[in-house]
Amino acid sequence: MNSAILAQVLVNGLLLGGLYAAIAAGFSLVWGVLNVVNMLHGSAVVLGAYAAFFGWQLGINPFLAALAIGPAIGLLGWVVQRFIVQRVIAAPVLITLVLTFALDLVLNNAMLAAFTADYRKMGSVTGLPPLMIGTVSIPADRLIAAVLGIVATFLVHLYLTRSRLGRAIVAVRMDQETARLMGVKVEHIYALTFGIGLALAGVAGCLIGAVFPISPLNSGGYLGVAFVACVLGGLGSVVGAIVGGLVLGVVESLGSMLIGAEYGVTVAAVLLILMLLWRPQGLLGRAGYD
Amino acid sequence: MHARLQGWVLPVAILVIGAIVAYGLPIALSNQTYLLRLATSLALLVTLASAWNLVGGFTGYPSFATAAFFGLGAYASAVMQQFGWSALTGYATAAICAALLSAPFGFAILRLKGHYFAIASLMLVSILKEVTTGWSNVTGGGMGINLPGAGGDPLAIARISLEILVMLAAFSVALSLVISRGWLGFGLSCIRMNETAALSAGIDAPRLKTIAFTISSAICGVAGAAYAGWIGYIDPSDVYDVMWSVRPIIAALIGGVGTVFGPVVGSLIYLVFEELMWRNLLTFGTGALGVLIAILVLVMPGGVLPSLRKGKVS
Amino acid sequence: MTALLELQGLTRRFGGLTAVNNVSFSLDQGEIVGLIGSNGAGKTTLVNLATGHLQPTAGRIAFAGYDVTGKTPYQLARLGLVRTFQVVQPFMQLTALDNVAAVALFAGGAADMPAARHDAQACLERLGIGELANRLPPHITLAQRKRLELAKALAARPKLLFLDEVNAGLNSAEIDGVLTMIRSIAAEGVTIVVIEHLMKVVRGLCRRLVVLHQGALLADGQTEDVARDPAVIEAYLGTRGAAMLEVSPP
Amino acid sequence: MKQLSIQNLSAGYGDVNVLYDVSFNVPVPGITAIIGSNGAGKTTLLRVLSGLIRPSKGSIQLDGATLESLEPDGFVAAGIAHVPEGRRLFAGMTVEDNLLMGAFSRKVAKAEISRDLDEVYSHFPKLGERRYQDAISMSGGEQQMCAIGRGMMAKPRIMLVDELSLGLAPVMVDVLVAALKQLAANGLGLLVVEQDVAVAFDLADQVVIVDRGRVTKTGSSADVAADPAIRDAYLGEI
Repeated sequence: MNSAILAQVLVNGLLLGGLYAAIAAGFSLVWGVLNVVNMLHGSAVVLGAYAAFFGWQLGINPFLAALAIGPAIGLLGWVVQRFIVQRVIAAPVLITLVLTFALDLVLNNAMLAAFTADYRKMGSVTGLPPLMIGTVSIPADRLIAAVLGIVATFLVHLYLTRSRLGRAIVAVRMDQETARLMGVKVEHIYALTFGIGLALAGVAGCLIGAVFPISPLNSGGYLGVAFVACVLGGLGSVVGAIVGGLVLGVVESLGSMLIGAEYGVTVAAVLLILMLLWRPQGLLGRAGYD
Repeated sequence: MHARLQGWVLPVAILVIGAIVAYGLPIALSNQTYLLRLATSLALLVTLASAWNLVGGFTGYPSFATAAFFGLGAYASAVMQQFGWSALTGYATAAICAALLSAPFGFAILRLKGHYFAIASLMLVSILKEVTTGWSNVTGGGMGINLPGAGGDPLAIARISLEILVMLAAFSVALSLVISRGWLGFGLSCIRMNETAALSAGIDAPRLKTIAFTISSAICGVAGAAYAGWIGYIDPSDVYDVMWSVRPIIAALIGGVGTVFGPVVGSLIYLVFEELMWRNLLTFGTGALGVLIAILVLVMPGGVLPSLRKGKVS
Repeated sequence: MTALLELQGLTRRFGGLTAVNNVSFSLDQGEIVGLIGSNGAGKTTLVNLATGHLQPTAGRIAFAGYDVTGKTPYQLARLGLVRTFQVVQPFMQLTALDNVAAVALFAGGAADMPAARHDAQACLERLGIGELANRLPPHITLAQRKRLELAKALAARPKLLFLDEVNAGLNSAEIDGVLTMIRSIAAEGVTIVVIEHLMKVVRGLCRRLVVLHQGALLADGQTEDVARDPAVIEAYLGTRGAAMLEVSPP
Repeated sequence: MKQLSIQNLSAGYGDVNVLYDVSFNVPVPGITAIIGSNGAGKTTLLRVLSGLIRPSKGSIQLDGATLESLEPDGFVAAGIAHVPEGRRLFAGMTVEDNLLMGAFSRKVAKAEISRDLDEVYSHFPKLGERRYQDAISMSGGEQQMCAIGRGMMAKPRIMLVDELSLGLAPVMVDVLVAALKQLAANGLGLLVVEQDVAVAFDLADQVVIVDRGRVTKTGSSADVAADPAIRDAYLGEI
């Protein structure tokens, strides 16, 4: 296995990792702050991808469309949390998992009914030739998508650490009752966080739609990615999601080359379980952080 | 002596009633295929829900691994029968395979808590599904397996399957009652309430949790084998469907997680809802199921029977 | 006579933070030792290491002559190395009797559940809360829950008992009650380590003090000497604390 | 005379009642200490006075505004800050971020907020030195300073402090007592739950004794200390 192929596989992995970061960041934020594992997350990514696809058919560039699609799906997230998830917010793990699983059944099957299961693909978005570095070729669309994925994630990180509401989100994550004592309305923060989480999923959907074929059947795969990258990076850590996404991207593309693409999920799943046993707080996370 | 004797009466009674129903019901329903199907589905759900309850209810660990061992059992039995072994050997292999995988895997992931454990257990389902699909020369991969016995008289198969699954359900409930009354159940409930304090009280939590997980998985494996015999054809996307993990949880939630008879009552109520829903919303089937589950979870997280064990273990 | 418990170079790090830093001391049968130090000095971490709840980064633990480093809490509990918790941790849905019976069954060597309940009732009566047998923990007072915690520790037939701030939150009268209980347990030959902030309790019980400061051993000696040690006064006791300790225990 | 007036307050958790008909006033400025054994209801009282628990009966008034039916953010807006038991600083955030969270409910210009920060740093110089350090990596005493500073950032009229000295080295408690006296001198009203009776009498000018959910005695610290019945029940240690 000479170095040229290895270099290409690593680059492909990193490009994939940029998208995975965007998928995982929103999921990790919701899990960290609301202690809710949002099984709906995969379908939200698919929804974003279809919205971008239909926009593309109307001639709108998916990367630009993400600026509108993200907030729109974020609003949907805000509504779902405020009127449904909030009712079981203090329930045990089992209840919130099964509830969001049921909501995913509804959203996914609605999309299957509306869009059918067959795959759709956008043509080249920017039309630029691939970037060549030595023997490694980097398709323009995939590079832009990966970079935008990481940028979107980092913007959320800045929001969390620099802004008043962002700081309140972290405060609610760390000690909800004491955040209340500071005058924070925790229910509003939950809805806002869930909205940001799904907005990021929507943006990730647009980026993926620009590069890969899409179908409602992918939602399980995206959810798996969110699980693994989020745990790799450290629960609740948005920056950790970037690291987790990149590591997963590289491991997956190496794995599919060495073992075969059909065992992709197994490679990722085994990596997740080993991570959970060895460092549940993630590569970056500090012990006892979550 | 009195308590010890009294302790065994109820579990034995359950097994006897189970045997009577297992023998009588197939004859009573003899050719009504719809009722036979409904009764067999109920027996299957009671088995899975009661087995899940050992881990999710008694021990308080939210497991989503039921579908993994259910599918593993179905394939273990189907593969054995494909190579000419009897159905009975198939069931034994299913139980052994499920136990051999669940013991080490359980011991590892039972060190995790809450969401982490739930996700790790859910991941096992996708791992086994992918490995089974990939190992096509043995499992037939995506094409699935037709069980040798499938060609026989469908009514006879339906009746035998009902008999087997009713016996399995009775065994599952009786065993869960015995466990709940013994030292194992007492230790598991201490672990559920406060694992740190349980460790300090001298409870070997890792061992107890693994025992519960292994018993539960073995029962699910045999249930998978029985399901394969009943349906006659299996493929990975059917037997490893996550719904096999979710339905038993919903049933236990409705009936009362952590109680012995909650899963039984919950299974009946859930199946009534599912049949009604399925009857008239065919096109949007799974979506409607999602709405149903969401409503059930939002309305009765506490469960019909007292959800958590109140007071001391009798 | 070998020491009952021997800690050698015990260290535990959490990432960059060294919570317990190379601590060594030993305890002999029948001693009542005070383990003091300000919040964050590493007292509870040390107890967690000694009782198996945490694995040490470095160092060795010997109990009754055997190396028990790395053993689990339940193995140590069965050997008689028992602890109470700083924040009381009862089994909320079990009655007081069954809380103690659990320990009697799994650590105290009771043959079966009826035997465990029998031993448990004896332990409750020993702590003066026999009449609370069928009450659930949420429905008894904090002082009674502290005695329940002591009863659970007794049910494990302890040789060494770590009492982690068992008096926190009690008023003077309640504290006196608990002190008499501790003395009667010690009188039966159980070695006791008292982790405490209340100087009144430390003075009343302990002839020997081990002082931790920022994870390291600051002092280990007779209570009167430690009370006059300038390093201890400056780091922990302050003038008021030292005065409290001056009066030597009865 | 400005004060927080508490009239016939009863409260509890579900059906378990903890506070029975509690009435007393907290003068502003000034320091009032609450003593009594745990389980007597001290912490529950503070949680009612910060809006975390809704009282079943009775009223809470500050400058004519009635507060008992408000959510915690209403209490903060009315000028009541709460320094919780165990300090409970926000992990994963720096000292400064924790202090800024104290000012969350104040919708004022950034300049004013940074002026308030400087005031806290002048009051607690050690916090200034460690402003960009993780708040929970500091020692117990420094964390208590930060928690008090966080309360100051809300510019309250009344500050509730739950268990000032619990778990702290006596030498640090002396520093914190001096700091609170300084705040009272600057016009703040303080209600401090204190388990160490000696510290309570040294700190407060008014003392309220709570026993099994009832106020058994209120008065100036001198009068209460002189009362023989109180002396042996609580003052055994001095």
